[in-house]
Amino acid sequence: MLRQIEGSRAIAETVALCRPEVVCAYPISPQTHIIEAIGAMVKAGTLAPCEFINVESEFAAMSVAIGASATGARSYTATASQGLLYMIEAVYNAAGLGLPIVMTLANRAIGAPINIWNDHSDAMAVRDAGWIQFFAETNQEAADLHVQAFRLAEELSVPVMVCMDGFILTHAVERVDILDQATVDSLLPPYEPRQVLDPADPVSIGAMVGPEAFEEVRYLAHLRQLDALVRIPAIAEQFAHVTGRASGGLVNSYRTDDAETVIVALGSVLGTIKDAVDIRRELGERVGVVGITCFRPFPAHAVREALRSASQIVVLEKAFSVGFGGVLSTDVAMSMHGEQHVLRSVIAGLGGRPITRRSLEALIAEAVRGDLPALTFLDLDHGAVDRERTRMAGTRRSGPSAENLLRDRGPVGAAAPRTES
Amino acid sequence: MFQVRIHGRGGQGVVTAAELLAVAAFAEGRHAQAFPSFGSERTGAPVVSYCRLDDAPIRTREPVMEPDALIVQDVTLIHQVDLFSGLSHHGYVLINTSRNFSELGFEDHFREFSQERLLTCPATEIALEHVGRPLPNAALLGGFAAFTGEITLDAICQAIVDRFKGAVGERNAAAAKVAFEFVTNAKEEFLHASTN
Amino acid sequence: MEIPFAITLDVGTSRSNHTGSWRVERPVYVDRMPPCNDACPAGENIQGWLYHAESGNYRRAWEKLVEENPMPAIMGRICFHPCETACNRVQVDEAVGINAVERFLGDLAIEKRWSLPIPGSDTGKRVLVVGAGPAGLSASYHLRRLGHQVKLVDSASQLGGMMRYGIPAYRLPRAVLDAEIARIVAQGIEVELNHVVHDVERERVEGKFDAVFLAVGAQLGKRVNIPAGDSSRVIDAVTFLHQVADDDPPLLGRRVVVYGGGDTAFDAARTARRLGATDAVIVYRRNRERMGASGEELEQALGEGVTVRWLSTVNRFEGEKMVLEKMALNAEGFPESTGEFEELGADALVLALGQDTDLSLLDKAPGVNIANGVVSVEQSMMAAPNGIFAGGDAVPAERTATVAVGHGKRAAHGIDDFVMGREPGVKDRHGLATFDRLNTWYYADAPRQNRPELERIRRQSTFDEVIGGLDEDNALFEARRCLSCGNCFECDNCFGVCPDNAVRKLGIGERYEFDYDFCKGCGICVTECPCGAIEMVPEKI
Amino acid sequence: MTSQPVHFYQVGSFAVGNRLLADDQRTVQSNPNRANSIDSGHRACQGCGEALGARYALDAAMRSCDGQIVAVNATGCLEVFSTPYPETSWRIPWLHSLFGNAPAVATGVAAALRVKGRDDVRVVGQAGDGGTVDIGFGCLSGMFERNDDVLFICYDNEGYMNTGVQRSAATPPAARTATTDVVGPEPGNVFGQGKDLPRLAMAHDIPYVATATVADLHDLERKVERAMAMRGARYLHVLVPCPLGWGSASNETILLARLAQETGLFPVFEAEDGVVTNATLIRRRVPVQDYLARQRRYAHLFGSHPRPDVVERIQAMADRNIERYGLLDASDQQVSV
Repeated sequence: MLRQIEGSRAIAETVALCRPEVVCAYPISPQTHIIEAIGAMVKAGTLAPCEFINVESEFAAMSVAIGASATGARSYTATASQGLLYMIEAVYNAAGLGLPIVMTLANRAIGAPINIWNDHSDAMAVRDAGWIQFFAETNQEAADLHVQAFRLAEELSVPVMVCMDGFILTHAVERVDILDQATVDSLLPPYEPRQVLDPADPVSIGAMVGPEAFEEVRYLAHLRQLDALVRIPAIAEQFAHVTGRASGGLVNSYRTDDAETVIVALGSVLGTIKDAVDIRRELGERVGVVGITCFRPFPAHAVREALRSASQIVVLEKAFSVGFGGVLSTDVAMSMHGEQHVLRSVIAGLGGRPITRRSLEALIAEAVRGDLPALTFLDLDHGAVDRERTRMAGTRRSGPSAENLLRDRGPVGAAAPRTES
Repeated sequence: MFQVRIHGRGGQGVVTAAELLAVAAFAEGRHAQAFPSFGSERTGAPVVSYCRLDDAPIRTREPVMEPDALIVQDVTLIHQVDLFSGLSHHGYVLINTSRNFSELGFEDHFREFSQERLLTCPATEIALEHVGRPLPNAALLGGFAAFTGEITLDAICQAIVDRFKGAVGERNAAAAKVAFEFVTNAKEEFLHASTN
Repeated sequence: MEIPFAITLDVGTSRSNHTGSWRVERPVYVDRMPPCNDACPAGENIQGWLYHAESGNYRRAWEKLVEENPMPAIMGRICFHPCETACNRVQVDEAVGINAVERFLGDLAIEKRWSLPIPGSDTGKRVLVVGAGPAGLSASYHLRRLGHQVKLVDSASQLGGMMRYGIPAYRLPRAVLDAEIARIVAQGIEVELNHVVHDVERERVEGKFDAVFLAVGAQLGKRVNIPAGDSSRVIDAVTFLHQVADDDPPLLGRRVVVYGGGDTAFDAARTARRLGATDAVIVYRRNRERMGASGEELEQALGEGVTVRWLSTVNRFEGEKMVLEKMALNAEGFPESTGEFEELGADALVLALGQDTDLSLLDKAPGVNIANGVVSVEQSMMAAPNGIFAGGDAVPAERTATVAVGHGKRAAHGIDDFVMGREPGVKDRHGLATFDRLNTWYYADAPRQNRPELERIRRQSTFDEVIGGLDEDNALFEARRCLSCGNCFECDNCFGVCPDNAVRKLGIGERYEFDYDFCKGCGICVTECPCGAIEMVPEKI
Repeated sequence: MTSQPVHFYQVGSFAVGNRLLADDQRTVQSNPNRANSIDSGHRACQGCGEALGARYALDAAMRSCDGQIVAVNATGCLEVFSTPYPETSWRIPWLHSLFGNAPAVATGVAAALRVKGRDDVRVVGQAGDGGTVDIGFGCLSGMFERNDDVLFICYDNEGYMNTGVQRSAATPPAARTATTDVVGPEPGNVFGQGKDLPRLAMAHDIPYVATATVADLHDLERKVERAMAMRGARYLHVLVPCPLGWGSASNETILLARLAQETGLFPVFEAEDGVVTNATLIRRRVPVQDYLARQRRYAHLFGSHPRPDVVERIQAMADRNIERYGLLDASDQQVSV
């Protein structure tokens, strides 16, 4: 049913349609609205049977999900940012144990400095954990991906993380078609675990595996992820067939057919980029966009195919590896190995910095001109940086940079966004 | 696309206002996108919310940089926040106050603007009278409907009563209607004054 | 289920990992000699019969008991129970009341008319047993069990020897004595009473006996030269008690002095009290600590009004006046004269200074060696190579009924070997189960249950039995106080405490075995075995 | 002495088995068909108290719920020595996730069972003292606070033995560990630190908290049974001596556990709904030095430079426990049997 609905609410209702049996919740912005809504549904009895467990930390949340999943229950949780890092040991563990947990990640920056706003640092911090990671462009896609995530996770015994931009999507009220129960049931059969804790058929799960088999275990996990590269498009296709809506898949291309410059990105920023691309197209610039929906496993082949015709690839990402550069860029570069492309990394939107259409247009123009350096930080306030560096050079006890920058800038709040001149 | 930016403080229903507007627009068959920009989620802290209205799907996720309309729920924010940033000279400005622009000292700033798109509305007073609490958001939405014509009063009222069940919804809808009347009258007065 | 590779494992697969290879020492089950058994002169398997009594299987317990000793009701009264002195439980609280449980079983057997085991199949061998005291009766019984024919002769008119003629009825009721003797005789023993053997060799040859067991006892009361007036009544204790037993007590008067410090002296004094003596005074030349009789007996005698003059000797006895000399112990603990005298009014003097054996019947027996008034014997109790064996008070040993019973048994086995033409077997004796090998924490605190005593007033005038028996509850409780020193009693501790599940339980009575595939040799089972029945031995590496 | 009812048998109530008791009154461990939840072939050290404690506790739990059990295990010795690929010693459904999350994983298992209507299957979480009092405490406290239907068992060997004997918050004062060396004016672990987890557990007002040792199997099994008869969060803290970490002889594992109790250093008690309901009285009180002197981790208190002052402080701790829990029966030194 088509509704004007908050993203978090859409996720909560869709997850409920997936009939989760155990949901663990620890509040962290901007994930709270999702678990609040599920909690209310469980308490009201509209989502049943389901155990909703208020845990004492994200570490416990993932741990409860591990226990529940290993006991054969469809398990779900949601988190963000620091919460993901706090549970990271369990995140790895869930993947290592091959437990098909589904988790929503309301993407948010990681402190310090503490920051509640959106970027992708959290998702990137666990990209090697062995989870499948989807990035949603819209709330519609985020909702749809959850159905596909459960299906995929349980088919392959791999946990799946659905990443959606914190606040930008989670708190956005927009049009979402919420599926009906019958449709979801047809897409998602009951959970049949590959292994389960059962007194009637006891096994020991979580053995200590030494050098003699550890690499094989990891390689098998890798093969399962490669299987996912086949299953993800198939499931998306089935989803489209049943719902009449294209959602998910590996990558999505926009106006790339004749594009010389292609921008690659993850998540909700793709919408703004598409607007910018449309405008630049009107100016005759041959630009296109490739959105990567499935970040892990990384669809190297699909990315290569999508970018083959481009001469310049601009990877715009909301996270970066300090001391080096783009994270996604590295993966794209690996995928394009052997091809002759100019590859540019643009770091943007860290800690909730708005990525504006205007800035993107300027970026595209610069790229088309061939003036874009290998690594760019979009809308970086170089003046502030220079002032701080001067301060640091001048006095040993220069104090904390974050606070210095804020003081420089004067009072801010959730004020009107600054228009970059 | 019609873009609205709403300023206020935590607890004043700023985010809800944008959501109600989006829901109302959706009900009228339009595409809409409402989202907030939070500071820390505390009562009294400055809060901004946005709402885009369009006949086509909305893709952009950037904050509303250049609003077509500005709703200011708390004019005291003028001292903290660049309230009018990005506003074009043809933009709508609806301010919750019982004073007028010149009494607020805004005359100079808006000298170049379309004067018929600058309005104040005593939404808090209306809310206190009809809702019983100083929550100006519903009244301002009623005023916004009358002011811009981007949405109907009926859609606003329906969104309000859908969101707030029972008497609370009814009272807020009543406040919206009163503000709608107030703004309608103010517009007429302005026309009357300018034609004279 | 198809389990994931490596991370998930099928249960119990670790059994393929034989951790026994880590071991440098291995535990082994052992049996050790419990101190009670070790101390029992009759060679009873005390722990063995207590084991059955613990579970209330008194019949089985009694049967186990009479495998070694056919007179538990008697022993349960007159044995001075060295087993209890040796009992390890002394170091926890008090000794297990073995003697009381033995009596309980013996009395129960009499009451229930339980039979002794059926004699062994006839070997055709004949054995003459001379003397029907504890040694002779014991030997006869065991010889019958071994299938030999037995002729038991005694000079007295009734069977029992010193048990009848030396031990007063208040300690050993005659009904009990008669019942246990009758049960032995019923095993098919030919008895001839009032038969004095003058020449044992002649009787052996004429009777065509394959062997002879001499158990003639020590029937002659020792006498010392005490100046005494003609009118003074002096009698030896053996004679005195014998006459009482024959229901023909001598008249001793009101004031009776008993000279001596052994059990017999006390028996005589206590008997005299019962016969009407107002004063029964024991005169003993040493002090209380050096007295031969048991403390128990002393306490009972004192309780009955017997008095004791310590460190005194009878110097002379003239008419109704007895002169005593005070003694002092020298540095070696021997009494020495002090030259100090005192007088004591007395009507009679009973001498309880020990007994001698009349061995004149051996005068013509070849190969018998007599030294210090007793017959020398080998380990098998053989006294002469032609088949003469001897035991009881007639051989060098402590003169107690229990020792005599033990001699009887040992002689029976010696005779068996002899008549069957076997070399005497050498029995391996297990090492002693000492207290330090026990882990007493596992034993519940359980105070000893004591037997009731007869009221004092009745003890001064009648020959009613002084010490009562335990009731069943108490006997059971007492039996269960046994620590089973040195021998597994299947408490499951080893089975339970092994961190490696390396002990197999084999079922009731079958004990346990170690699974050396998995035993890492930690030794917890040894430390936690309550009774010390496991020990570690080095692995051969 | 009046005769008392005969309800003790030969070795009384303290040995593992008793041929004179009816089957249903015997310990689980005496049963040849016991579950052996953790089976032979595990790689625990010789004389491992934890291997023993785990079998005691789990076998008892198995009996009390007819074998319908799922166990969750924290990282630690017990986990490492029981499940090195390709062998596992467990005969029950068993899950190991991480060091610090066993209580939460157990919560998840319990939630899954509840949602599936499998009330018959019970959940036991287990960890060493590190996984319980230190890294796992947050999750444990959360599990307690929610009163999840989990019996959590801490096998306390008073240190991080798996990693080479480092100090934990359960390491007693003066004990030598690799991180509390015997140097300085206060050799070994310092006084005045550490966590008393049973009391912390009681502060959550959960239905059941108990302590036990591997030295008193009857007591341990009774407590497991009591715990298994209840629902909600239950906590059992079992002292399991570690020959490696304590520097004790491998055969003295149970002996040391017994001495820990009989000195008063390790109070054995149980509590329901936050209130102590029962304390196991000391049968044969011993001074702490009898306990300490058997362990190399306390060797620095004796030897050529003895520290009677430190021993005295430890004795004072024991005395304090004795007073706090009333571990001595003032009227009668005899313990009822």
